[in-house]
Amino acid sequence: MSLVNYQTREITSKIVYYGPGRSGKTTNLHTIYSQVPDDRKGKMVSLATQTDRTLFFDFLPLDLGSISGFTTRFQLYTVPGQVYYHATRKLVLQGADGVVFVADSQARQLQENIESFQDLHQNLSEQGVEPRGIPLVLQYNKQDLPPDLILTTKELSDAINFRGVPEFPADALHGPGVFETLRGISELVLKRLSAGASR
Amino acid sequence: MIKASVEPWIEAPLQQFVDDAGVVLALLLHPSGQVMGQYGFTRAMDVMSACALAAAIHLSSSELGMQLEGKPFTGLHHAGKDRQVFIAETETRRGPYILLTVFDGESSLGLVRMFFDEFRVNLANAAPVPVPAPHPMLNENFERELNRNLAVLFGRA
Amino acid sequence: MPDVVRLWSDELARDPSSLVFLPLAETLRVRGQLEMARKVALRGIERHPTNADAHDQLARIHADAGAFQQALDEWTTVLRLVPSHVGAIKGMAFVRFQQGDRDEAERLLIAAQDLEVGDAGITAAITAVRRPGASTPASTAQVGQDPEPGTVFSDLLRDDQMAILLDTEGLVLAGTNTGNDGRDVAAAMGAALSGVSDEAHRTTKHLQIGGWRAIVFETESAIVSIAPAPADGRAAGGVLVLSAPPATALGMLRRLLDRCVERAGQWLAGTMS
Amino acid sequence: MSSPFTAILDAFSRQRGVQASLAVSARDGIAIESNLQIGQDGTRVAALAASLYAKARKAATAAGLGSTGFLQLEAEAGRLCMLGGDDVILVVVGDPQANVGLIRMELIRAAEALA
Repeated sequence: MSLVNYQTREITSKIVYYGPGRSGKTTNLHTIYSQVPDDRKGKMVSLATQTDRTLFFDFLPLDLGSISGFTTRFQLYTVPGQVYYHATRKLVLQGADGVVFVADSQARQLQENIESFQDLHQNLSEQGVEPRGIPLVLQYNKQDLPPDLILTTKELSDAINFRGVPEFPADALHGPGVFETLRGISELVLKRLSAGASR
Repeated sequence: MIKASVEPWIEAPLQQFVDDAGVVLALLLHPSGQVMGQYGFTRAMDVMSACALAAAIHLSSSELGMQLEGKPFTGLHHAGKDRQVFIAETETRRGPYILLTVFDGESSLGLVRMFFDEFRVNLANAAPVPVPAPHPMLNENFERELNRNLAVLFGRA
Repeated sequence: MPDVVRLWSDELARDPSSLVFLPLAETLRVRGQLEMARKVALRGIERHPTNADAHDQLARIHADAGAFQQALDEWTTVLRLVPSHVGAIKGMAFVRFQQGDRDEAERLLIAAQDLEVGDAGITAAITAVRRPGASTPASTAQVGQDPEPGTVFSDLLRDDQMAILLDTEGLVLAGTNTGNDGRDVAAAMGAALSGVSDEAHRTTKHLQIGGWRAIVFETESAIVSIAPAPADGRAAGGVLVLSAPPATALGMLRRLLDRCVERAGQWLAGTMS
Repeated sequence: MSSPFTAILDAFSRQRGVQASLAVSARDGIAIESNLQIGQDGTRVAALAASLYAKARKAATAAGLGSTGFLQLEAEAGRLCMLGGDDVILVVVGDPQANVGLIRMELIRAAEALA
């Protein structure tokens, strides 16, 4: 549910980074946080366990500046990836305007990726959201790992991207692909908002 | 100090609550964590963080209530040394909203609860029948503007 | 005390629809900055054309500036919006009195008294207009100049009793209060105690027990009693504070409070003999 | 089950013109125990009375008058009388005809008993 304030001409949208545990969702936010100047971001809030695994969510408010005369802000959330945080994932997903699915490119994580993607679809459906309607992009993270450990973009695409949504190879830890992913989801969310298809 | 609301009908009940209860901060948010109206914050970014956390606290305490009592807890009070926080849900024909308010020794939990009860009624009465919101007309070049803004944001311009 | 004019001006700049223009215009009026007060009130009316208090505010500014016909026009608008607006009726009475039309002034004051029974200020004003040869005060800002503000309550009080009249911002209008060291502590006491009246107002409003008449509280070193100030003129929204030694009988203190309020009304109306 | 306040509040309720008597948490403004006639809203009385008393205490301290004891708020259609300390405030709601002198004496006696 993007909020549009016509009085002050502001748009605020919620984007959720979703994916299996340790796929790099929080790393995406950290990388964004480290690259954006202070006056364009809020405090990054991380509700994490002692071992730094996301317990509830990470949250980063981001000011994208003026677009078509609207001050545009994005609220970036991550969900906890571990399977047992199912209820929390559902809560964080509520009211999302767009989803970035962060897949772990390691070959041995393929099954977790598929299950998490199915979990996303199920949670959206349970919230009355048509999974095929919501803006979604895929990020294949950890592409910097040795080739023998990871699947290629093509292989991952064949396994997960049956909807044919925009997809981005990435190395979230070092930066490549993070910006492109955010740009991809931003475009889809704003395009949908402009077309009036927002819930 | 920012006093703002996303929709005009929220302003009067929220302002009245702030005036009556004498609270320091007040924030009305959608359960998804989006700010609907606020009083007392100075930075839009702080508002968003507060909303995200308030929504999370509310949702998780609701869930906890479901697990312990079979029904959601509807209000939460946290007493700090100098400041106290009260979070509670209120229903309107536009759907549920959450009020987060922070108060100090100038007010009290009793006053906040009492005026929250009035706020619920005032907000419900003020809420217009939902109509499909007009969508913002982004111009044809919005993608170019977005790309330029993001490039500036990431130091790539 | 912070400069309220600057605070309110900033607030108005941030939120042009704020009702803060009302106290801002009033403060400017009291300070004699009538042109600025008029502009603020007019801008407020543009945004809140059906707000009776905004028109009342503008009327008082006109009256202070001697623009009596414009003041009457504004107060007529107020009464169209809120027929029982006592402030407007009293204001019109003031203007009629200024214009020498004592009969009309008295008629209006009696109408105001019917709406606000027991208002000492109105009673005092009626007495004033009925008095043969009563001089007309030159403006609402100039009433109550005589006697010296510090001595307004002197003849009512014993040496160990003190009374002060405070305006809506807690500033002392009349009376003195001397501390143990002989210094006048009225201003400090006024600033500290005036907030209690806001609390009293809120309490009676939300308990629906009518307007508040008095607060009396006992402290270690004094019994303090507070009553609403007469509702017209500079003291509107302010309070009268009376303090007496701890042993004072509450009933006696209460009656003395009433007499001080009545005296304040006379002083504000410029009718103290 | 009776608390330390039960007998005290009962005694107030027997007085002519008394419509409610409450023991209120001074910090929270929430009623600990109350004795209310029909139509009296204990939640409101507790919140507002505690706030008024707190304000008066602060003002008295700021004005250099020391600690605060009995307080009465007189309104057109009723009156509130109260007395308390850091933890508990005893509040009595009376109609305009209630005998304030008696209520005051009873409040002072009750506060001493609780102390």
